[in-house]
Amino acid sequence: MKREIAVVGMIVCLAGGFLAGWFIPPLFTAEPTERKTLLEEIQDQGYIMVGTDEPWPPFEIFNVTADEWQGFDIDLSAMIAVHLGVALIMTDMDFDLLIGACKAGSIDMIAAAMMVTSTRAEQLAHSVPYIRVNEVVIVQSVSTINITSLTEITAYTVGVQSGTTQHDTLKDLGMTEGVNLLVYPKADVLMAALDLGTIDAAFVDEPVFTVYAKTYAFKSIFTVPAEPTALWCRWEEPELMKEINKVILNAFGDGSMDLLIEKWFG
Amino acid sequence: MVWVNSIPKPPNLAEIGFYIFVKGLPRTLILTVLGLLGGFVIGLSLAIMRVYGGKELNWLASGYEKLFRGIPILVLIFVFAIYLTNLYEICIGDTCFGIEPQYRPLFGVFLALALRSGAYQSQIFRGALLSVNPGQEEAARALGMSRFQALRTILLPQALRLAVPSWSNEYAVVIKDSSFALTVGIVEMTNAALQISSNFVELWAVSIGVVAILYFLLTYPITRLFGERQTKKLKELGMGGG
Amino acid sequence: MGKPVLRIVDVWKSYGELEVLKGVSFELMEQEVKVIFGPSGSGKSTLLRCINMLDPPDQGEVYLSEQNLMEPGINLNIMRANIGMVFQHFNLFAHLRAINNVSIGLRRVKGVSKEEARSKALKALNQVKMAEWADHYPAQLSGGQQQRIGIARALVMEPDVILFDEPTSALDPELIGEVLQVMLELAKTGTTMIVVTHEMGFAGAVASEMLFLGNGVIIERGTPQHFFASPKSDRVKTFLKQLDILYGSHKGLLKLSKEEEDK
Amino acid sequence: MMFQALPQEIQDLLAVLEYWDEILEGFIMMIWLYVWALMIGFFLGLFLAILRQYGGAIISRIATGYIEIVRGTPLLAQILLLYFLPYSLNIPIERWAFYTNFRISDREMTFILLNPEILVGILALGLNSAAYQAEYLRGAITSVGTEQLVAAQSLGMSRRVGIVHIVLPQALRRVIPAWSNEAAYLPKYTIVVWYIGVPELFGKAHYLVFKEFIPEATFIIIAIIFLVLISTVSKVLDVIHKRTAIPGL
Repeated sequence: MKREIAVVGMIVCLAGGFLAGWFIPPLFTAEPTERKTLLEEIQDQGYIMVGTDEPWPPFEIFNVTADEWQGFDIDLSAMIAVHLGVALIMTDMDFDLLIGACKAGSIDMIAAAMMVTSTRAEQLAHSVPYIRVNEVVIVQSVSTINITSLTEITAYTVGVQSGTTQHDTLKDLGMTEGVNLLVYPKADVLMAALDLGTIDAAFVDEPVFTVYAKTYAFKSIFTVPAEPTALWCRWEEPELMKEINKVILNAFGDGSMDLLIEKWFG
Repeated sequence: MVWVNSIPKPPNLAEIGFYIFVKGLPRTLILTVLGLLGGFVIGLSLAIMRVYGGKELNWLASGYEKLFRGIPILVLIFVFAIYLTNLYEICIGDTCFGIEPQYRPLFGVFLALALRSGAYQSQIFRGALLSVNPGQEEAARALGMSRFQALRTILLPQALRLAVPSWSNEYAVVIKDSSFALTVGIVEMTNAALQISSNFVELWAVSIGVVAILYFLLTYPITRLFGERQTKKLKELGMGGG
Repeated sequence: MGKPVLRIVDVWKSYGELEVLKGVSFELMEQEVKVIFGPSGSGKSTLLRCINMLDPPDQGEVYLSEQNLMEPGINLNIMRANIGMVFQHFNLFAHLRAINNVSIGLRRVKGVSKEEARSKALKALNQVKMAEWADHYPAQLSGGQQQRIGIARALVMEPDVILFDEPTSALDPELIGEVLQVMLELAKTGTTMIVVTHEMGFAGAVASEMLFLGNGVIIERGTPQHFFASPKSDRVKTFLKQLDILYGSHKGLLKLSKEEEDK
Repeated sequence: MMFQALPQEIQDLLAVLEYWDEILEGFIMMIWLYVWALMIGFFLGLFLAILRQYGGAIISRIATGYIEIVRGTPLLAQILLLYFLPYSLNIPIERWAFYTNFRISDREMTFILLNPEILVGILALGLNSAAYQAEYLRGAITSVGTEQLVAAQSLGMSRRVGIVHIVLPQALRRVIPAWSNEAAYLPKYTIVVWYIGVPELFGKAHYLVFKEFIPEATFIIIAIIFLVLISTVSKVLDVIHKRTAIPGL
């Protein structure tokens, strides 16, 4: 019996230590003297983990018919993976969690049509911007809503995806979540809600609107120029960022970026 | 063919079911089985601590139960799956039980499910241990068995049988909770259904409905078989408190 | 004796394959006490449940004050209020205090006001010598006390007849006396009762007629004296002998209760 | 030197707590959903339990079917299905929202009473909880036993009166321990409504994560809120149970 109590006690101590480790990390944060860079680690393990938020076509979507990831960001990530000589593993999660996950090290890089903003740049390092898209306010085709400035949209009920720059913009305009601003974690729920009519308008990236307009009867009523879009990884890994930038700049140089843009936005 | 330029023909009902099954079932089953087993080990140890341990052990175990029964599974999954690497790098070093980074979210979800299920299973086993007729232990001790021997050879075999009906309910809970793994991008059954609906927006309700039916088919027969039948069998054997 | 309160004509009842009652008939006059006894499984309890239609008979007729209970469309609930029942396992309402256990029937069935129901219930409790326990919950009372409240619960509805379903067989020996005492007094005040019991002393003291039920039919009927002195059927003889071995001589008991009555 | 700056962890926690108005809004929303879901779940569950126990062969089957189907399918699927039901049936939805504004110190807060998403959330949670509560209630009704109903009928009560005045009062007392488990743990499942755009505690947590990028601190705070809430609810229910206890039940 004593031995059993010891075993059980050990389990409890493990669990306790686990929690203690959570709350008192400083005790353990002795700087490792020789640390492998993420780049070396990626090449050691033979794959790169890229975080994204599906669906956000044409940037990223999982095509169930072809059983593969597709989209502009996916192709770009694949180019980087080829350049590094490793496999590409896509990880799908909610958009607003990507930055935290990347900071925590769950993913190596973010490729999720994430625009460059100063608050994000405080957290993570961004690559050379690879595309610049507009943000659009969209409504049902039959809708009579018409606006001449973005502020006027606050008179209606607008849906956005959680954690996007659009979410931030509208919140800054003084809209209230649940009253006239509805926040959805997934883009397809947002689009379905607009079609259903539970929201009057949605505020999204223009290419995304273009894709969904093929299925739904939507129209764009106002266009806002937006920040450029880039790939992101941790500040502590400049080696990896250097390689990422190299790939993007090469793609601009040899025209493959133009081909990509033609393929997905053409 | 590029998806955005030519939207393929929407799949029919059978194809949706097939896709969800082939794509999602393995992950759902792995998570459920591992979560239940992990929870079993934790739950049984906790239950024994609560019933036979001293005051301190009892206090520890019930504290653990309160903690993991009180935190939503979504938050648990989240914390374990996304910040696990961070945590391990801080606490132990650069390795995370030697688990490759690509499997860490899966491992995190497993941990969340097992830790949570452990807290619930502890209650199940504690109830079962307490409902074994107290005369059984007395009789075993009267034969000269030590307390541990009595527990292992007489009480636990009976308690585990008594726990089967509630345990089959716990199976249904874990298999449904495993659907929250979709928030960290693990493609289990619900996520597979969401993938279909993100490809074919008009199939929203259909694919969610199909996945609901699949869950029902996975849970109902088992809870039925182990729940009601087992209860009846136990009654015939005359087990359980009297 | 007055008119028949209860008339049972050729009652048949079966549960699936099992035939429990195979044609039972008898009449119960006003102020009469009938004792039904017999081996277990002979259909005694079923007969009582057939009488108040908790388990309606398959065939036959039950008349309460010349009103046929088997007639379709009759309001059984009102009829049942006129037939009291006392159960083997008391079946007191566990969530109600003794006084409310007694008064709930008045309030919910007869629509009596709260105060009136309370005073009537107190009177009934007095009758069974339980007035001082009125504010206790059933779980706080002994079996004998619970059964006395069960009797008061039936009594307070002022029924035409009270059915007793082995009222003492679930009680410890030392508690039987107090319940039988209450029942004796009820019988003396002229309450119409049908009692299923094996307490032969009680039967001998109060029964106007005893029925021996075996295999779903009335095998023999007669006064207590007839049964104790010279029962005709062999089955009755063996059964009474077995009771003798179990409880001692019923004649002795009979004498005892007679003496008590004389005091 | 050591005390010049607070540790990073504390700073993180404080940075998140700066958004206490958002957290409070989410918390109130959660409680609001919880109370409604629990109430709907209780009354519907009671109804289902009675139908399952006392309904005829067909009605009892229907109630059983509902209970088993709801218990056998994930809550997330139920909520999404319910939200898109009008969409699949081509029923147009009018936009509406009832809300009140109020100020606490310098923060403007909004408490939303009802909008289509909250309505769906309340309905889905209530319908889901009803199936679970029905099972607990049925267990309690079974444990009261048929004899009590027989005794009630022998007094002349109708079946309905017997069920309402004799069986249910006892069953409701017996169900308290099991039911308080369900009641205490229901708040955990309200977070799923975030998927259909209800600004609930979990959604607010996501918002804070993308505002401040401190997921660890944010989720620790959320977890603590849930822990405190759930232990308070179960403690209160425990006290109520002890206070209202009747001997023998």
